Amino acid sequence: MNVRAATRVFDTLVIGGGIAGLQTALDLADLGLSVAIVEKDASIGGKMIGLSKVFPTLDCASCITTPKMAAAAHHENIRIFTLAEVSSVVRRGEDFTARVTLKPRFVDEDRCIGCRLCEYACDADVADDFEGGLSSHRAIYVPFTNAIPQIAVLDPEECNLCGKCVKVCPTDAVVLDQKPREIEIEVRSVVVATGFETTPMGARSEYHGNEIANVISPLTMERLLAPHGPYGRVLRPADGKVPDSVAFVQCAGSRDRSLGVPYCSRVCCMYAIKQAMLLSGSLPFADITIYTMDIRAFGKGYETFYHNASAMGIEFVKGKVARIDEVDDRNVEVRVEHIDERGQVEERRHDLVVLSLGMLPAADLRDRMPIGVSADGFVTVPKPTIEPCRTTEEGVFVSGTAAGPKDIVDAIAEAGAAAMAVSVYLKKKEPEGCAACAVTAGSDTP
Amino acid sequence: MKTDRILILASAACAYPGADAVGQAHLSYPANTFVLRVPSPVVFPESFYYDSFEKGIGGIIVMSCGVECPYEGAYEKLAARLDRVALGLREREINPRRLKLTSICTVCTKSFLKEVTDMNKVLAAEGVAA
Amino acid sequence: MSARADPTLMKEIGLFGAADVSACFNCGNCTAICPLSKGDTVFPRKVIRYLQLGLTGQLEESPEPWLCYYCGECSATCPREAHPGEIMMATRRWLISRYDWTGISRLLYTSKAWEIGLSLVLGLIVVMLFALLHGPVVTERVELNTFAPVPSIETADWIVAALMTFFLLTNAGRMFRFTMRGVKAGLSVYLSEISTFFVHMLFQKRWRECHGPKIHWLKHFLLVTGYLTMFFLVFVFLPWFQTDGWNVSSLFGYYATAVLLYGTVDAIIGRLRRREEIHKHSHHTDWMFLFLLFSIALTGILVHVFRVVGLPHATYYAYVIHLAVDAPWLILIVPFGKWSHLLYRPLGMYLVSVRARATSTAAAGGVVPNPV
Amino acid sequence: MSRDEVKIGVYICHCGGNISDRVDVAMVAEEAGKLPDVVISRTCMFMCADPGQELIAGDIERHGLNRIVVASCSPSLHETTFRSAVVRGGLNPFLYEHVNVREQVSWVHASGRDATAKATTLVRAAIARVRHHEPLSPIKVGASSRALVVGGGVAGLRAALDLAGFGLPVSLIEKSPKLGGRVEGLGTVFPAGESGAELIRTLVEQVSAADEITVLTRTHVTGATGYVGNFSVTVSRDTGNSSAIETEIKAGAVVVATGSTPYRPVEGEFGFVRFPEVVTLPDFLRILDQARSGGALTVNGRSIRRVAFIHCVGSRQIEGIHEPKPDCSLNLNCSRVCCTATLKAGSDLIERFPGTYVYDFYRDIRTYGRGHEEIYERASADGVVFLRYEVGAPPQVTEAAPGDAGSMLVTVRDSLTAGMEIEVAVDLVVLAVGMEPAEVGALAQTLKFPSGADGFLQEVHPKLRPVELAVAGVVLAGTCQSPRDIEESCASASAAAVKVAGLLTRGYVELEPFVARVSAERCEGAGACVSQCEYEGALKVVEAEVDGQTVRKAVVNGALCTGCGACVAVCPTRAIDISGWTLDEFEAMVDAICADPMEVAGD
Repeated sequence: MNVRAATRVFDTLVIGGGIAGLQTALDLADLGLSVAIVEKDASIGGKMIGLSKVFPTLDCASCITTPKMAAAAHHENIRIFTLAEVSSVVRRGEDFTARVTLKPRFVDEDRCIGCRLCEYACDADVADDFEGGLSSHRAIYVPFTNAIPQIAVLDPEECNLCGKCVKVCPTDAVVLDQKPREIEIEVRSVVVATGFETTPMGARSEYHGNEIANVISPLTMERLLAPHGPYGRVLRPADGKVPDSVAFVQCAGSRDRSLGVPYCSRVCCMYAIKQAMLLSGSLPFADITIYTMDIRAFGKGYETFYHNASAMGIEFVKGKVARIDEVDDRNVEVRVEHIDERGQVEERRHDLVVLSLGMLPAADLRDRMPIGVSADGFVTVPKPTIEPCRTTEEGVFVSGTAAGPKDIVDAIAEAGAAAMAVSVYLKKKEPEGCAACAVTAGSDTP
Repeated sequence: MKTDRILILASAACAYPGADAVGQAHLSYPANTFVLRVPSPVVFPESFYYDSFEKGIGGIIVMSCGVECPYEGAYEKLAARLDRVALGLREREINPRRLKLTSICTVCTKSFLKEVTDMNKVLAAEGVAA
Repeated sequence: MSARADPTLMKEIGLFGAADVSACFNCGNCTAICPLSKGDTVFPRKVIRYLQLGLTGQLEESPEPWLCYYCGECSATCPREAHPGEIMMATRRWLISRYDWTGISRLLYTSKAWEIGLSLVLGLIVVMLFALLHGPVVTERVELNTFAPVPSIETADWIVAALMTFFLLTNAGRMFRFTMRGVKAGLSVYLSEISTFFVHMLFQKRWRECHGPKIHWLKHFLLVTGYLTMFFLVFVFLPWFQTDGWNVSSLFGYYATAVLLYGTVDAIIGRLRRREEIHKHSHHTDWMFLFLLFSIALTGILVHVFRVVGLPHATYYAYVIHLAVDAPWLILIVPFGKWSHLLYRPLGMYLVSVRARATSTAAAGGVVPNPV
Repeated sequence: MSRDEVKIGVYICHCGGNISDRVDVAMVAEEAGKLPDVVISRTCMFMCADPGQELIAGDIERHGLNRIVVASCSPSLHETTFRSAVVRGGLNPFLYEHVNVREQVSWVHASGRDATAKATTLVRAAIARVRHHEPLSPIKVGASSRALVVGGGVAGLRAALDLAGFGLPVSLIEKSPKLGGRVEGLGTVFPAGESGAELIRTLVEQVSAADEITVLTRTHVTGATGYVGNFSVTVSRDTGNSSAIETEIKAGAVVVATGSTPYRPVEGEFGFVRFPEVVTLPDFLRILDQARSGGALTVNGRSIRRVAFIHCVGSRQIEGIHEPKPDCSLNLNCSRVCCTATLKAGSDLIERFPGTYVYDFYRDIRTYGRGHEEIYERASADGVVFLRYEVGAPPQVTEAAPGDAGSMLVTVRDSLTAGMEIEVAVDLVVLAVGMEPAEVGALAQTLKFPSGADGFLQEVHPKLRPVELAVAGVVLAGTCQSPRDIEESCASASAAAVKVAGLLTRGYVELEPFVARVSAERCEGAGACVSQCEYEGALKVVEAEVDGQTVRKAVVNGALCTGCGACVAVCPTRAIDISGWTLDEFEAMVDAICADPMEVAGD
């Protein structure tokens, strides 16, 4: 891929290469429109590629995500910029100019063949964020098995400049003095698909999420459950013990005004139930408890999924966990009012506790582009009912969780809707043309 | 020659997704079952069934879409053919219960399991271990 | 027989200072965060629930509001910002008004005008009584005991004390009846648990189980010691205490006024700043309580200072004002107002332990089948 | 193709453990590798990921493979994925065979040994079959650029507008006399409190202004034929004077937006029908919408001061607890919108008629969407009192004694109050009824639409192809697929529209090449096949000159043949077959299945 040319022209800029951004881009590209995907990480795939399996079908997440990633990567109308961040989007007449910062990868994208020889040669170990910090990778590494592009990236913070990678690279692709570069992308429309981050583990001090090793985030649990994850099986982080008792604490980062997150994050009930089901598959004798205020299994087939989980013996306790403490043997104690016919306060011990964190917007674009953002931090959608993907700015659309928490099914549906809205908008701007005539592939396409 | 192997001829529109649904629900059934995906089981001539038993297949379950069949008249033709095959099996001294025609929809997981269980019972009665 | 929901109680409790009862969505966080909430006495949610449903009877029977010391942790962590701590506070006010058969409590709590008006009337009565009945005014030197002879004051003291005790005891009797509805306990059980009452009254032992700094407990404990000291000085040792000279009882007087002043000033500043949960919400009765207590301490000091310095008029005026603020305090706030928690709280604790003992005895004796 | 030319590549997917947890994939690959003509036999963590796909493409180039077998998940998920990888390697996509070792092996067999043995056998069968595969080309047929949208509710309107906005001609049919569907009767709608009627008016105005859209109201489908790109749908238009006009609409694709209907409680369910004070939520919304604010709400002349709302009526049902419908079905699922709609109705009621008391009987409050939790908070702030019931102990609705505070009593074991039995007196009981799919009718019957256990139309896959029906060229919009709110209905409608736009802009569609073909050598022109064929014009016997003699041969029209295979079974000379699904292939697979895998292992 050639990323040296200064200016590029596309029909649409999609900010974010997660599942929503990819789906929007694919739908647009299938209509013959040219699309630039700008992804801040080293690989596209977003949060979904890090998940183990997905509800309610229990398909592996990779099996859904990777084909879409591959399809985008191979699509003739799509250009992907990774390690790239949009620093500003400015309206110029009918069009937009986006300034994009290409962060240094320290590896020449055109030359790297993804052979990983550099990775094998590197001595510096770095905690692997993709694996929830439970395992490590080298300072120069291919982000993960299914990453696209399959190109190495070097972490300058952790590199000890030994130069081994430079020596072993068969294609001389390692460039230790790479600098950040700015490029401009000219587009006729923009889709914000910047996605979400989870509520911080330490958001609620009574949960001691950052202090107790056996209190983990749901994304870490996803990695523990993924068969190709850090341990290849479910062990608790503090001491590698196989947990006999696992608890999920719902609404640990949502529906809580004391955290400043009053809204429901929409996915936590279902991912907790899913993780509980997967756990009971891999640890058949473990006791699994889900502490919850309301179970929100609202989607197609979700209630049956929830019902099956109950039938499998997963215990649902109604009550918001108030306090989590570490007790003997690195076990974890939760205190909760069990709201049932007995109505008692219970202190229950578990080997491992998962905080079902909520969703916060991943990017605040207010200062970078002309776009309204609501009090909850998500992109404002002025008419959500009948125009769910339109933003306050004409020509700028939103896709997926950038417009509020959503599960994968809903995010993908909305991504398609965003693509439709974009194409109708572009059509209106060009009354004489047809979609096929409007194709203006990246100007630097060889 | 008689084995416990069950051949399942599953219509691509209904029964095959139905068999997938059994998997998606993580239900369980014996592994002596071999599902062949076919556009419609109407494609098989009578000889296909006789030959299959000859080759050593223990039982055949034809899982069609039934009246929901996306192809005009295919189910009726299939049903008529299998009636004839049943007679032919009797002539050949093969227990006609080793051949079963059934309709399986895309979510008929319970019926799928029942058919497999029933056929295994037939085979067990025939003296073939399931 | 099912309990009938009554939608009006939520509005009623609002008059006592709980604004957010309906905001609660029954997650149970408040109950589980509270270290005092355990076993059979779980709160605040249970109390909030009775309020939401308007279960007046159940609420009257609940000793739980008296078991809460309002550390505010429940309010700080409430996901709905329903202020459960303040709801408990308001429920205590409501309960005081329910225990009170005269209806005065209700007037004080639900009407600022009545509270201020009644206080002023009582103060004026004191002033008028002095204007009409005071003893000779010695102007050469301070002779307080001549101006206000101890026997008269003591008589008045005892009248007030008798009234106060009568109302307090009859109200406590009602609390007892409400709380012990349907509970059968023998006299021996009552006697065996009696120490609970005094331990909690004197030391607020349970408060120390609350999370967070123990300073709130300490401050309150000092305030109670100061208050009780003053109480005994005035009601039991008045002839020694109210002298024109200095004696050893003055030492106790110094201690009592010092902690009362410190305690009230500290609370007033806290309530003005509204930083800590316990100080975020102030009902008009809270202000009246602090104002009167602070005034009592301040005027008491003034009387003493003027007397020691030798300013007869100032001493006599200060003394009249001192008693004018004492009157509403003793006649309104003690039996009908916030002060009464000094009695109800340990009584509640006592009754809970009696109830628990009675239930377990009954269970052990096979009278009531063991639920486990 | 002669045998020595065949070079087979076999790939076994771990599926990240989904398969490899049960199946010894290395052993399967090893066994496959021992078979003749298998040049490459590998395993891979994720075959469908880019590295897996590139592996296939690369191996084809490196090793000259000309047959590919992948054993992974169900072909419904990734058969096309691997076909495109095969194409990238420079091979015809139909020289590929897919083996399902996940849904039909690793997920259904508990024993790893059995699963491995079966997977090995299935891979052997696939290898036996793939030898017979021949290069095929899709059948390209011209497509109508018109889209037919069935249903004029909010989803249908949205889809029609999107397609028209993209420049495609649209026929929008609606069975009732006017466009708008159910949204019109909802009063104000969440999350923002806009008027439903106003929203519909906006959309209908745009639809009327769009030249591309032809609207037919009072019109329903009576039948449909054809296939993607060339559907022919007959519709009947009720003219109002007992005669109906039948028309035929030719369309390249169909958007199904037939919507849903509210569940109608059976008589006696929470006192429904038995007491006039018991109404459904849609009825109540209509009453509320038409009432004038202030004072007390009046229903049938009675003034309403206290109202009970009961959630989950006809939703989240459980076998053994709920009474099934006459057709033995239960609605197991959540109807998704009723919680927020109910809470909003409660708030609206109190705010518009101050002094009204509202009780809300629920199982779980599911205000999941953006702005929905705020509606729950608003209901709380307005003083709605919530009571929670367990599924086995629903609230009881009975008549109150004369002179009570209300005419009805609702009694419940309230799990929020430690199971205490609580009773409330009310003037009106509102049942938050669930959603049921509306009757799709002749369209679904003639085009064979699949539906799920819940009766709603079933998409191919909720994430991979969420708006597409298994019938190619038919997409789903709105609540015909599952319960959803207006926002979600519009999102799915636009997502459906974008698929149709992608399909119809090219002017042609590619059909699968799996149609009948005749071997000229073997065909003797007996015509048995023709008598079996149900598709007019798909198969006929023609006379041809061969070596100076007039012979009769069967001929297939690929665009009309559906590939059902009815002709194949009856040919006395085995001259006719379905491309890609030949009898030889099936027989080869049966042979492979019958061969004892243990014997093979000992080879």
